[in-house]
Amino acid sequence: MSILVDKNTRLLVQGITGREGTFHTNQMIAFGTNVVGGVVPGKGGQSFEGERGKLPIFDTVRAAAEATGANASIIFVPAKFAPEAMYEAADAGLPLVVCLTEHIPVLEMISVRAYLDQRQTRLIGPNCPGLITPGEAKVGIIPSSIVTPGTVGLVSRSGTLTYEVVFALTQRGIGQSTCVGIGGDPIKGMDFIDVLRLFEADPNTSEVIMIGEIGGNAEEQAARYIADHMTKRVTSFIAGLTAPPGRRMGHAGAIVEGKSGTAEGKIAALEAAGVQVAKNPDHIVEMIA
Amino acid sequence: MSILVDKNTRLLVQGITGREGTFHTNQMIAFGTNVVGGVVPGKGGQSFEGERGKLPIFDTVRAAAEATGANASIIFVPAKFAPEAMYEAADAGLPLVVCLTEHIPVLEMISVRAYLDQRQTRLIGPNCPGLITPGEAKVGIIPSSIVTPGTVGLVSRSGTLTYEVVFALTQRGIGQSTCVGIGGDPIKGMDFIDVLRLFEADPNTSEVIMIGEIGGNAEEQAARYIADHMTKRVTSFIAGLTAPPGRRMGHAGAIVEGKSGTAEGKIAALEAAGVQVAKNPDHIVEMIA
Amino acid sequence: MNLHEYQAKRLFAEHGIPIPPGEVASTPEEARQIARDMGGRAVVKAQVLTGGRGKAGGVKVAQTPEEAETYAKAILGMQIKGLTVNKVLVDALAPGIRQELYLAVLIDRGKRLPMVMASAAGGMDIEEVADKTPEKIHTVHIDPTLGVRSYQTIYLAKSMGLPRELWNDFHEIVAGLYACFKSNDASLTEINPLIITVDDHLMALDGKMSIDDNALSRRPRLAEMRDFDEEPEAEAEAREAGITFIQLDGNIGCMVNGAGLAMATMDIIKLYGGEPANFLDIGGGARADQVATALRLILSDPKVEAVLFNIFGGITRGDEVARGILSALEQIDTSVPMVVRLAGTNAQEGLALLAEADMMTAATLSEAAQKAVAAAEASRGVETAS
Amino acid sequence: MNLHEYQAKRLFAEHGIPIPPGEVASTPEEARQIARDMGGRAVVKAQVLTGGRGKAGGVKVAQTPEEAETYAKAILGMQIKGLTVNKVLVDALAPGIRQELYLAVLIDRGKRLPMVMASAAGGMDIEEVADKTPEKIHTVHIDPTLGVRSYQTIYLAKSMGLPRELWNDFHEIVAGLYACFKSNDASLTEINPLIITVDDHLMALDGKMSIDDNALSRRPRLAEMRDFDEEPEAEAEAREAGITFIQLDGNIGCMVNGAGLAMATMDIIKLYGGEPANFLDIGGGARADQVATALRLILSDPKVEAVLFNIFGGITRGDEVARGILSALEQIDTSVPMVVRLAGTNAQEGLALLAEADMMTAATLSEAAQKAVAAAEASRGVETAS
Repeated sequence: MSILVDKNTRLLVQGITGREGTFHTNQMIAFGTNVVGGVVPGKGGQSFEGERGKLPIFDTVRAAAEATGANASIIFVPAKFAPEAMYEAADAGLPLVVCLTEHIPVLEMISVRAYLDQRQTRLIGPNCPGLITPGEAKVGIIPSSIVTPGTVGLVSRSGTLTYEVVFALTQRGIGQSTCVGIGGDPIKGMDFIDVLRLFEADPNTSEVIMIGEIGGNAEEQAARYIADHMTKRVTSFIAGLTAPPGRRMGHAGAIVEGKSGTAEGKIAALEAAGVQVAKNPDHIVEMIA
Repeated sequence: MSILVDKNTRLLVQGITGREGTFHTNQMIAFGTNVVGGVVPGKGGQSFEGERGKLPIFDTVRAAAEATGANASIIFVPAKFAPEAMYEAADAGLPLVVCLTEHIPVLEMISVRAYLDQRQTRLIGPNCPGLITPGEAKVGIIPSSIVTPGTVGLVSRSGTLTYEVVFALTQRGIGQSTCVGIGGDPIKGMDFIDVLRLFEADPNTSEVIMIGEIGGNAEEQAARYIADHMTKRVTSFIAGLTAPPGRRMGHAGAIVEGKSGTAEGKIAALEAAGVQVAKNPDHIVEMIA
Repeated sequence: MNLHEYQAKRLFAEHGIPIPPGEVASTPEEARQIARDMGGRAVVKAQVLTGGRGKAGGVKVAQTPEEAETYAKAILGMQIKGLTVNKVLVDALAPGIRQELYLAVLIDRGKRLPMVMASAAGGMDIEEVADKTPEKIHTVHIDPTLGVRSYQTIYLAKSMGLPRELWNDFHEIVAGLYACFKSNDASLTEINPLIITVDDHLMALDGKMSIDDNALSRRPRLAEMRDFDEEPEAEAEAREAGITFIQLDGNIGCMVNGAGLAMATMDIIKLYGGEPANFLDIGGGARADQVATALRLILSDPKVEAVLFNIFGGITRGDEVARGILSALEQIDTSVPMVVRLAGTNAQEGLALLAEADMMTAATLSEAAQKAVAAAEASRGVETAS
Repeated sequence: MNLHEYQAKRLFAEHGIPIPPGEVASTPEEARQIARDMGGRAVVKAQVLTGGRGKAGGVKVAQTPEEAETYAKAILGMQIKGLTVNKVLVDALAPGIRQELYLAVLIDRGKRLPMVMASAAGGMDIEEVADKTPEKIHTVHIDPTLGVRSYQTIYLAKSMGLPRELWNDFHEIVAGLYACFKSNDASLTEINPLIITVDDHLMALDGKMSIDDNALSRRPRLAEMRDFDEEPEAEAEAREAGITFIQLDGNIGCMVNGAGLAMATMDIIKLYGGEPANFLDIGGGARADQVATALRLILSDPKVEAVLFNIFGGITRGDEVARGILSALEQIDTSVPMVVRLAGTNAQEGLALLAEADMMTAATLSEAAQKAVAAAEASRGVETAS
């Protein structure tokens, strides 16, 4: 048990022949993910020569899904083509799409998200490290070596900060059910609430760690959701207490605008919802151990 | 009890100063409908001089809803402006919009419907007579004199054919919970299934009459829905057994294309779902009496 | 509203779809001239708003301008499924055909989206293909906010087995056909066959296009394309009077308010042994002049042996309709028996007026239909006897 | 990326929004000439990418061309919030102002839609208006597939109390501002104030526009508008090296891979008594040359008393990063103490390499931060002592 990805995940890789696509496809397969094929327009019929064997390449996601029974895809294509790849995956009816691509314009993502909202497709990302269910499947680039199976669910807007926390858990022998990196863009697919809902319903998740950062109000909304709907313990860390207002801190979504999106506001909202918020990510492990 | 409209309906009339708008607003008020105001861009601040008193006119649906607490609107504007009126009503967050306007192009309705699907607004129509809950509220143009309160729910793609059946019920003393005319256009708001679902859930509806016609496959889908989900008895009549293929029988949606959309196919599907289908609308009353 | 092949193809060409050079001729001489201007060899095609032109001899390949003239002479004036051919399209003969494909854009009501339908089995009746070999038909749905995406045309091209070199051209044709569909408020744009020529190009050999009648008011250019010669005169007259009228083959004429009720009335006529002679929806107002026009149209059909009026008064008042019928009858001299059924608002008053005028009345639709069928039989008996 | 007022207003004008006639000057003489060409009276406005120009004396009304020259002389070269004024906009003086309004288009993240924000309380800080009198701010959301609808602008106009005669012009301005927003991939287009002149026209007196950095690659024209003079040199250099660098005021420099981890590192430095001197995300690759550039940028700030490296090896391997740091240090001569914390893939190998080179290392982020703060204090002690 876990959320979103597991042994039953049948994964397509959109952009499998690119440098990143090739490297991480091999990594995902090595982790045990059931990668069933790749999609590269114009290269249908060719094969992906993986480290552990060949995979079929298709021209379109739909043809790939029809041939392989795929139920998820991961997108490794440049920003210019990533929206098209997301439309295609959603149009093919895949229930889960993970987009790692960064630098997609916000107005593009507004259109993509509106398109997805009319369909049954869940999107993780863009500009995210993907997700991983230790012992079952990895769809993304979270380092395989830092995870271990267990019952702590983790959801985060950040990449390496997530790794930091996950690795600390693993070092202390605290395993994870699923770790989900939702990405740092302002308009994205699944947000904290969507993932929290799944963790709450997942019998194998005993408690949740939520890692937020400045910008937007997803953490405040999550706080309300936690107060109203979560029975499982949530522990949190919010990055950016020292970030100056008006400056984008790397992520397109990480910016304090006026009085909104501050770390202080987010921490206060979470604490009011009964969430323990660590001042230091190193302390999270102790707080839940 | 009833569906969609009742004593709690607070109705706005979009296009209240037009000929149709004025006439039917007076009719609806006379029936007992709580009409709370009208909307005519540029005429905000003026009054509608109704037969039973004045009503405020607003420039926009949103301003009207904010001022009156309206929870429904009915649209009496020409086809050229009707899509805009539907967008406006949905954008203002009204939970129910009834559009009587006919001759709206199909491609326009595809856009309107897609817009509505992303929101919480239910649309009845376009090109429909609206709906009526006897003794409570009428939102549309179904003649007030032909209905009487009771427990039979009625849903129909047609106008006068509906009146025919409702009137026969009333003459035999069989009252109606709500009568809903969903309209004869190929792309519309609520379809049979949506209304059947509400009737199934409505404690005051004991059984349902469904009146269909040739064209499309809404009746076939309804048949599947009835078989799978309806516990209440459904009785039906399908118009168009004698309609020749390839000719549009008045309604934009009433056309047999190739082998699809025939009355025979619809009747067979409904009968297979356990629905009694009358050969003659006059017989429906006897079938349910 | 349906367009002629030549009209559809011109609109296709405006959206970048390759079509053979061609011109329309109304006389055999014109046809010869066009064929000559195009180098001699040509296809002469009847322009008529129905299918089955080929089987009816309405499509001929001419090897010389003189042959084109001869064929045009034979085709012009020809009757195909009751419609007269007034124009022929003279198209340059396409280069050799390697393969015939099918391509169309239409509305999928269920998904509420435009849909592209493509098949490698072109050149034949697509309904038959859909029926017998549904696996040969490939579809994609178009989101109007996104338009045709290349992954969709790649999917279709691959499914149809199109060679890779034609994918780009195929994409342009699909995108063009959809743009043509959208910008003209079509309910159908169809190319059958879309051919692959021996020199590996795609070309639309035939074209079909239906326009959403509700959109004609905002597409004046298309409204002007309506071929009035191709529309039965009675239907055109009805349309202008705001009445929906469709001529059928039966013996009982009917006049009803509302499309659904009109269909139901036809069905009940049949149920009681008659055959409906028409579909006629008089609309919501049912003014006296409309009633008169409608009645005249019904009676202009010599097969009509009885007329059934079925009016459900809602907004429409029964007494007003009765007066309309009476005033119409003053203008029209007829011995065809009529049965009037009025219900709803002021039905009693209306029925009283009509009874005074010695017309047959009925309380229910069933009764009205039975009376009309009986009256038709009686009038037939009279005619046979006389 | 932010645009200058003059750039924003030119783009607005391209979308039909009325702006006062005006030109940009880089010298006082140019300013005089522009003012003279416009009839003498003019507003001279500092073009600098920050707010509060007025309070800083960067906006002056000149009654004569000579006065315009004098003001331009005073303003050009002025420092406003640390930025040097290199250009002034010389605008014709607007006709008398009847009322100042506020109008902007921005993204509402929560609703995931562009939003139009309007207020009759223009000419002041809109955040203050929003804070103190939120009822004076009116908003509508724009569905990108529909664009700005007239019912939306009527709602705004009515809510702001705009006279009926201005509704049409207001609609055109809102629609233009949204079109400008959309076609330039803006994250903000703002007019403050939008004035009603004494002769009852609407005009954009000031303009502000931010562009989505992620869209610059598809908007080359906007990318060219970037004012490199206005960007701190270090940040521009970082951007070109693919590093995200933001200069801050603290004493501990830091170099981190990943934006979230970089922020967390800054927070922890503060938690243990230091102040972060910068935000620096070295990105995913962390190549040796990038590490070197990043280190040089950090050390170019004289306030930096210690540097903290925090690298979480995932795809990035710790030993590679360590080699990058070592090779960077070969190129840079510095006595600033450095603490390196490596975790994840090949962290042990990396730490071993660094320990050999006699660098301070740490196992956890907390430990690294504490060591860096202590080292900074020690180095300050050394400096004070020396």
